[in-house]
Amino acid sequence: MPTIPSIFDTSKPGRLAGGQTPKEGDLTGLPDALLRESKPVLPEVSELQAVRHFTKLSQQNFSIDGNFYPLGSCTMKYNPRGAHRAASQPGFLNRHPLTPAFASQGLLSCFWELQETLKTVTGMEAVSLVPMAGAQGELAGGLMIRAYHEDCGDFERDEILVPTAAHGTNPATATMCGYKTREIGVAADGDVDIEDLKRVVGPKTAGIMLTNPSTCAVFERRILEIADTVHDAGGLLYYDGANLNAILGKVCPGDMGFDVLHLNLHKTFATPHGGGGPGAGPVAVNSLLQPYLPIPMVGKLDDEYIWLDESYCPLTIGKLAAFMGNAGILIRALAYALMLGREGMVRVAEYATLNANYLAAELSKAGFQLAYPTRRATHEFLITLNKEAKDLGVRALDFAKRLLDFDMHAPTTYFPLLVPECFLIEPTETETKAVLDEFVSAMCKIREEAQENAEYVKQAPHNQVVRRLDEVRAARELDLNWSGNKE
Amino acid sequence: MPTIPSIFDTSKPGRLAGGQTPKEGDLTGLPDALLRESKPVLPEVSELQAVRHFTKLSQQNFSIDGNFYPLGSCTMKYNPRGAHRAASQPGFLNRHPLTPAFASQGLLSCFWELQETLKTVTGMEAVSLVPMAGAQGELAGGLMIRAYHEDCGDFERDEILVPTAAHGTNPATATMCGYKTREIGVAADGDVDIEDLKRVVGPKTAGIMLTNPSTCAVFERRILEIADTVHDAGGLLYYDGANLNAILGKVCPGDMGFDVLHLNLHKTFATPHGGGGPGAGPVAVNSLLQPYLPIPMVGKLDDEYIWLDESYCPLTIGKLAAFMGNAGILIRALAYALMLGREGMVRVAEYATLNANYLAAELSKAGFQLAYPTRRATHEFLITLNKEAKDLGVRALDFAKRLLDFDMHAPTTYFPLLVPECFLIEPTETETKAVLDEFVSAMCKIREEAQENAEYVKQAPHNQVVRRLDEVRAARELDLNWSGNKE
Amino acid sequence: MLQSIGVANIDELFDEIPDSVPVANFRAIESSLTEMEMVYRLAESAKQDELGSCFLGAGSYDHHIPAAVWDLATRGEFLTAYTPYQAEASQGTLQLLYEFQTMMASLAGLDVANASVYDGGSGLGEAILMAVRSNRRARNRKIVIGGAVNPFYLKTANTLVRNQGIELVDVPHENGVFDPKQCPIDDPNVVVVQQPNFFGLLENVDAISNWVNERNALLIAVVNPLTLAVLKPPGEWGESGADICSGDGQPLGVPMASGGPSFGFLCSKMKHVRQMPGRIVGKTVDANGDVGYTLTLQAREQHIRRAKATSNICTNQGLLVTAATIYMSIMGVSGLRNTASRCHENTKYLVAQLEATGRAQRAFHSPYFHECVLRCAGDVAALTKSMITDHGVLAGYPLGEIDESLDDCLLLCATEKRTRDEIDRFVELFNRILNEG
Amino acid sequence: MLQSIGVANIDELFDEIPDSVPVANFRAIESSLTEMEMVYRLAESAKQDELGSCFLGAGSYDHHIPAAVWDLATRGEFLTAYTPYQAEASQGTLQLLYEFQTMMASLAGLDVANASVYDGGSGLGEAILMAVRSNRRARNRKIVIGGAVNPFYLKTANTLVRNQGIELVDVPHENGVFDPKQCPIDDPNVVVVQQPNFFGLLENVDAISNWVNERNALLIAVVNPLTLAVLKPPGEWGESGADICSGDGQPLGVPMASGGPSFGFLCSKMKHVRQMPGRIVGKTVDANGDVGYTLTLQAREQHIRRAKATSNICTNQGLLVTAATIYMSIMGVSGLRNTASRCHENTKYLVAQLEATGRAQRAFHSPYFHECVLRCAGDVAALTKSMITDHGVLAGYPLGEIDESLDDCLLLCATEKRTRDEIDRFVELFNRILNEG
Ligand SMILES: Cc1ncc(COP(=O)(O)O)c(C=O)c1O
Ligand SMILES: Cc1ncc(COP(=O)(O)O)c(C=O)c1O
Repeated sequence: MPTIPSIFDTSKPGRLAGGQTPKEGDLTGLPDALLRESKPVLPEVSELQAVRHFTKLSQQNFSIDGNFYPLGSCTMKYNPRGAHRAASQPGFLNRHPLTPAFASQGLLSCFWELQETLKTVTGMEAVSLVPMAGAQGELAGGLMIRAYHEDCGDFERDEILVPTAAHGTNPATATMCGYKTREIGVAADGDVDIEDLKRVVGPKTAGIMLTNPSTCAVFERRILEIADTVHDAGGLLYYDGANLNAILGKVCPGDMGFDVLHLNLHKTFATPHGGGGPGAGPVAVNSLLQPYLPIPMVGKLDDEYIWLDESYCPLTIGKLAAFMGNAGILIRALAYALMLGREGMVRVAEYATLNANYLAAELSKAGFQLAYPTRRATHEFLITLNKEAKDLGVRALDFAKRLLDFDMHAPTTYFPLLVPECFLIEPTETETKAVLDEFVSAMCKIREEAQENAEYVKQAPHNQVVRRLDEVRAARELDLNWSGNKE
Repeated sequence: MPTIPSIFDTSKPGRLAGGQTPKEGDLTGLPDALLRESKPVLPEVSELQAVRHFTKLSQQNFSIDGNFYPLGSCTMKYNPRGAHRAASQPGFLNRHPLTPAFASQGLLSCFWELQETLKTVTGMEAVSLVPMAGAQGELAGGLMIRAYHEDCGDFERDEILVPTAAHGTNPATATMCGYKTREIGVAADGDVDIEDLKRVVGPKTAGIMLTNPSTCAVFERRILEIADTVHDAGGLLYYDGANLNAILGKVCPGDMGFDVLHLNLHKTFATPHGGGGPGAGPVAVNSLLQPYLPIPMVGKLDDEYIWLDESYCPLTIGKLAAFMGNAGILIRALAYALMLGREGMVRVAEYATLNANYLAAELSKAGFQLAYPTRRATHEFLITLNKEAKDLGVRALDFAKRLLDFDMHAPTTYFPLLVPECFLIEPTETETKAVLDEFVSAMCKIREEAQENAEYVKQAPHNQVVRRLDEVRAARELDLNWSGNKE
Repeated sequence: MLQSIGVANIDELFDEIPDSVPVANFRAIESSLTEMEMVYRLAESAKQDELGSCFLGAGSYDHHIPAAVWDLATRGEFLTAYTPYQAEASQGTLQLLYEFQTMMASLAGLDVANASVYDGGSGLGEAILMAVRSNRRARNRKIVIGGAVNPFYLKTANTLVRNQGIELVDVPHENGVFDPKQCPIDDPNVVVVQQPNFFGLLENVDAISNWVNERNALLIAVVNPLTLAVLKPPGEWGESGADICSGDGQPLGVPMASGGPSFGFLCSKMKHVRQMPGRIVGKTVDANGDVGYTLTLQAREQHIRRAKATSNICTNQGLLVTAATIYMSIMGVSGLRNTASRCHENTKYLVAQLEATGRAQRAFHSPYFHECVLRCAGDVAALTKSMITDHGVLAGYPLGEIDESLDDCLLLCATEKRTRDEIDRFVELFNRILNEG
Repeated sequence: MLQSIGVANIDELFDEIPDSVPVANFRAIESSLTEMEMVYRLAESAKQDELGSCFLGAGSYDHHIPAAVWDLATRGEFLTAYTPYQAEASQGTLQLLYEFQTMMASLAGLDVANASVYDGGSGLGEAILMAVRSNRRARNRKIVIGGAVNPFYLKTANTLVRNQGIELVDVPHENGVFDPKQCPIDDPNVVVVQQPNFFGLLENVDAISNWVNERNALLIAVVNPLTLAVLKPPGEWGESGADICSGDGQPLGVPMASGGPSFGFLCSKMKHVRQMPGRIVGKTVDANGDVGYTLTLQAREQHIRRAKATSNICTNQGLLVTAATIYMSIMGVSGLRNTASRCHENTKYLVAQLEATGRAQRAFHSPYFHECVLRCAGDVAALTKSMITDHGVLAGYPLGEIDESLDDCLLLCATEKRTRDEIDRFVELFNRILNEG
């Protein structure tokens, strides 16, 4: 596959897609000084040229629809086309966001139903669908924790605790909430180091942010003790729902002592990741935090659905989006939930866990080192390629790049930071055993290659559209947009 | 890109796409002897497996959306996505074919409009939209010619004349109409050999089938003389509309003496070819043949659109399709016609002709041999690689296969049969000059390669998913469906 | 570009067109619309015709189609490719067709399938031509049409075959089904029978097949491919099975779309394969010995054999075959089977409810599958009209349109898409309208 | 598989979950639906809300989207990829983002663009945080909101920034526009101004920009990106241009879809790039020296910099950016320009016709573009309600909802999609309803 010239390179001044160009409108009367003089750098191509360009570009992507994509923590499972279809109906797509509620009962009934479903799924009291991704859910959660403490007259709490293994969005969120981050250690078995927690928790603790299963890919066994410890110190517990897939229908975060959480609908509820987004990160809370939920939510007044705004929620942390968030993603998630049903939800957790444990077992038998060999895998697991790095000089990065040549996306690499040379591997419930077996073979094959010719693996990938890219140069010699003259 | 195992190889008994499997229905009461016992060979895969399989398969195709595709006579131009969208509206897609006309006024008005448009485009009296491809249009035409002669009490005419360069569907159609085919020669300048025509035309001549521009890719200059000759002998003229793209808005077949014709809407009106079909081959006739048109057509009674069936058209040759033909293709063609408008139609012919003449000129300058160097190219043109075959031992087939490695589809090869080692090249109006220039470069490059290493070109393609395929073996050791045991 | 060609303007490129041919006059054609304007215009037409529940079958069925089917089939690489002449650049389409052939042949219980003809109607015509060519022992060109074969298919087939001296002989049904013993012709060249037949009734296909076989005639089975997930496949009818199986692929993932595009399919025993019309894909190997696919047996086709070809077909219905292949892959064995059996159960329920109103009863008493004829106590034409006009419901096919003796009969089906509520509402409307009418 | 793991059943795999945590109770959740049933159910909801012509803008606009845009954007390879962490296997998305950055930066007349934030509202919040981080010379954390900036954006931004001690100071508009001379704060850290502003009015951006610049403050321009095809780009405002430009990409090929998903964009001068939140793609070379693309400047981001990151954003709105990039490519210079100017002409026509009824007149007299405020002689709430309920028409945004002094005002626009007929019908309805009301 050849590399593809930029669309600007195929542009020709004056060329246009005639069928898409409306008749010019009259601009007389507008002040000259406010009008554009320079011609923007936009493609000037025919519709066919554009179609061909983006068709070709798309073919240079790995994706769920084309590849095994065991990217840990990201839950790259099948995104049902039916959910996409359901959300793409004209009644949804053409709805203006400011259409009054009385003329939006269909849509609002969907949001209501999703709110109710997510309450059950999480075991919490109330849900707001607004946050547009996990990280925004975290922000909402942090702001609610803050609002709660302030309402309690407690202004001293300015620390959020996170395990060292936490996802980067957790500490970054704490900062955006005006908090300081304090890290707590992780024990050798992957669980939070409770002694460390007890050392740092105290009157300055606003709350703790945890995933469970954790980002070490194990179930945090002493979760109830952690909850008691933090609660006893006056802090609140935030559940980062990125890993909910593993326990869907098994246990609820609400029963593990959490006060507030977000769900990543684009993970657990399988909405497509779109090469970076969009997602949706609804937040769920217990009754303590209910007054602070971000607006708008959907309420029910007699038989009518209404928007709950400031007037109904005077203590809300406020708006997080110009309108109501990523409505279309919420519809997709509802569609997925309806198709799963209660039986299907449990199956998600079971098969995701089965696949991960099987893959872990097979890799381990094949001689790869599990990061937590005494532990069950959850929906994902960690291996460390530290030995391979030391013995063969071939790092996790090299394995990752070489996997691409086997037509498989690499697992998440170097996360969490505390495990050296690690792969966080999440096969998901929608892959077959045959695919998992192929992955094991590929890993073994790469190790063999490394034994014979480490350089070959270190130069991988070999069969992609490009060879290994120079990221250092990208950051040092910034080239962030096309300009004809540069080349 | 690796070859892809058959979907049956990834099947596993009992696996299914749960979201697509309705609850089983009750079959009690049906006679056992009439029920199926054997399990059909159908895939048993998850929805993801199916999606991934067909996504991968699709990536192994050349297409207009991905490639320059200068397949002569096939008019592989851009298929506007808007036309596809317009035809995919629920009101069209969900319409049952037996819905009465009074409840189908929207659809019928579209067909009426298309009939009217095609009358203007062809310069004929009346149109039937029914035929589902060019070849079926030819059949309808042949049957109308036959019906006409029989109605005139003229039962002796049992021959259809076609030029030796004619498309295979022409003689094959003649046979299906119960006619014998007589070939007439083509002169050295590409025009029909009129002397030969005069020799064979006579009282046995039912008609002649011609394209213009012809399959030799030149405009049949003495068309009016041909028409007079055939008409004088009592025969009728059939126009094979496959090449109408070249003269759209310039001249009409109806003005060139033709009595009946088909249009290939999937060519001239840019409906997608779908890897083999569907198409639509409406027929248009002058008043002589109007009574015989295939049914149903759309008529207008006062302000209401109605279906014209046997009761309105007692002399019709009858039905050609269970319902009304390829309705969805007709809508796409109408959408395309509306977007082109009268200005756009002329532009089609002009740019198609400009592109072909430019490409012919450039190839000729680069030393390739035009089949008819004294003639204008039409929307397409013929080159012969006879010299290359003789001097370098590299045939048209080898050039064709090697072109694939340059990410371009090959032109039509070895058609028409009378020009040795030929390429029939049709760039179409939707390609840019840059693409045409690339084609010339690729051709020159391949010739260079052939000069240096003929074997390399003869072994092409080199960069496709498969190397050159053994067609002889495919026909000799027939393997027409998968059976697990075979492998 | 003009300079390279050596002309002064584009007009010169057309200078070989004789002046005596008048310049085209396109004034009657409107000026160009943008896509936005075009879609707006056609949307008005499309919306005008939207209707609600469909209880009409008669050869075209309102089935659920998984969203993935057309999302995949309309990928540019499938949608905008031509016939796979350059096999090496068309492995996607070719492998898909090979998989399609496998599925269709297996559903039919026969050896081979082609890669489509236009539709069920023209498909029957091609099947008859194929059978006649293949049956060299035959002493006449008489084709027996056994009972209730789809009348639209028959008309179409007749247009296609009659100019080759082939005669279709309709043998009327006996109480809805074909009884070979009543057949006036004892030495047919070919016999055509449909299962379930046009009335939804199940023919006694084993007996028919044996009868045909004893006469050295060929048997063509016309089928709804979806029903083959449940019904005995034609290749297993009687002692030796049907020779050829044809039908329309619409039930396999193709929208009704006013009847087209859909696709016709043909399956047959291996011994007839050289008489098969249309494209056929074969598996082969490449220069490295790796598996690949290519069009094969092209010597049957018009582009090689010309006047002696097995058919004039060139462009077929490839995209619909693509959709059907994806549909069958997603649905699989259980999906297809359950869909067929659920259609049957829904129709049974519909029939029972309608009979319970006392205003309708089954017209024929043989077992039916998936579709059924009901004799109604009232004006069927008025009923169907009112159903559409007042309620947006398609109430079945009024059989009076093809047979006067059935002018109080409706051919009805309720596919898997019809909910209980829709059926109940239909029954209530049915009762109410006939009551008032 | 269980055997390989060494467990007897799946339940064992969950044995690390302490028994003290109760088993989830999902009884309240319905049993599973098939795709067919699910689509049926959601179709009922979707149909219930369908409306006709839309004259409502206020941050979300009903534009034509070429069919090709979403046909391409929803190709599985774009739709179901993750963030392009493995650059070599994600060149499609990465090159597209690089092209997007080029187009956006150029539209804004600035040096760099990121690859999206969530929406226009949160985008403004991020822009403010970014500006405050970048403006190290500032002596306070006061952000001047100059006049009629989108109130939904402001509320959102406020939620995002107030916990970092940042204060948004609303400076009321004068006759609809921002007059810096009336600004009570003379040493703002950052100034935010919207062009065209929320009322559709054109701000005197050159003067504003110079005023801000003289005070060593940073200027954030909030814009509708479509209008930049016609209006002076923020980078060219005044002597030195705006520093940061933010807005919502919805007008660029994204359906209104109830407000989301859409995408927010951020562009800035190069000197602020290290404070930019979100993904940024850079061009680089591979081991062979060939061109390739990769995420870059990742040291700004949460996964590297954690608590010190420029934002917590991780998942963004990539798919919408994909659609917008394809939209801008198909529309090109002329398409975008003509769309913007046609919207303006349609709105001008609408305004003129409404004024001609004598029942409406412009509320403000500065020049407007694309959208306009009309003061109506009658009950605006009743009007908009009747328009929806009786005619399925969205009649604009009743400004009383955000400002009581404007409770007889409607904010209206007529995009390029509105035909003359639709506008005329609207004007007639407007006249009739106010007449009756
Ligand atoms: C553990 C964890 N927490 C939080 C997030 C942030 O979620 P999002 O990307 O939706 O903002 C992610 C996802 O990347 C994650 O894996
Ligand atoms: C010259 C010519 N005639 C007839 C046909 C037959 O048309 P169709 O393929 O639509 O049956 C073709 C197309 O292949 C053609 O090129």
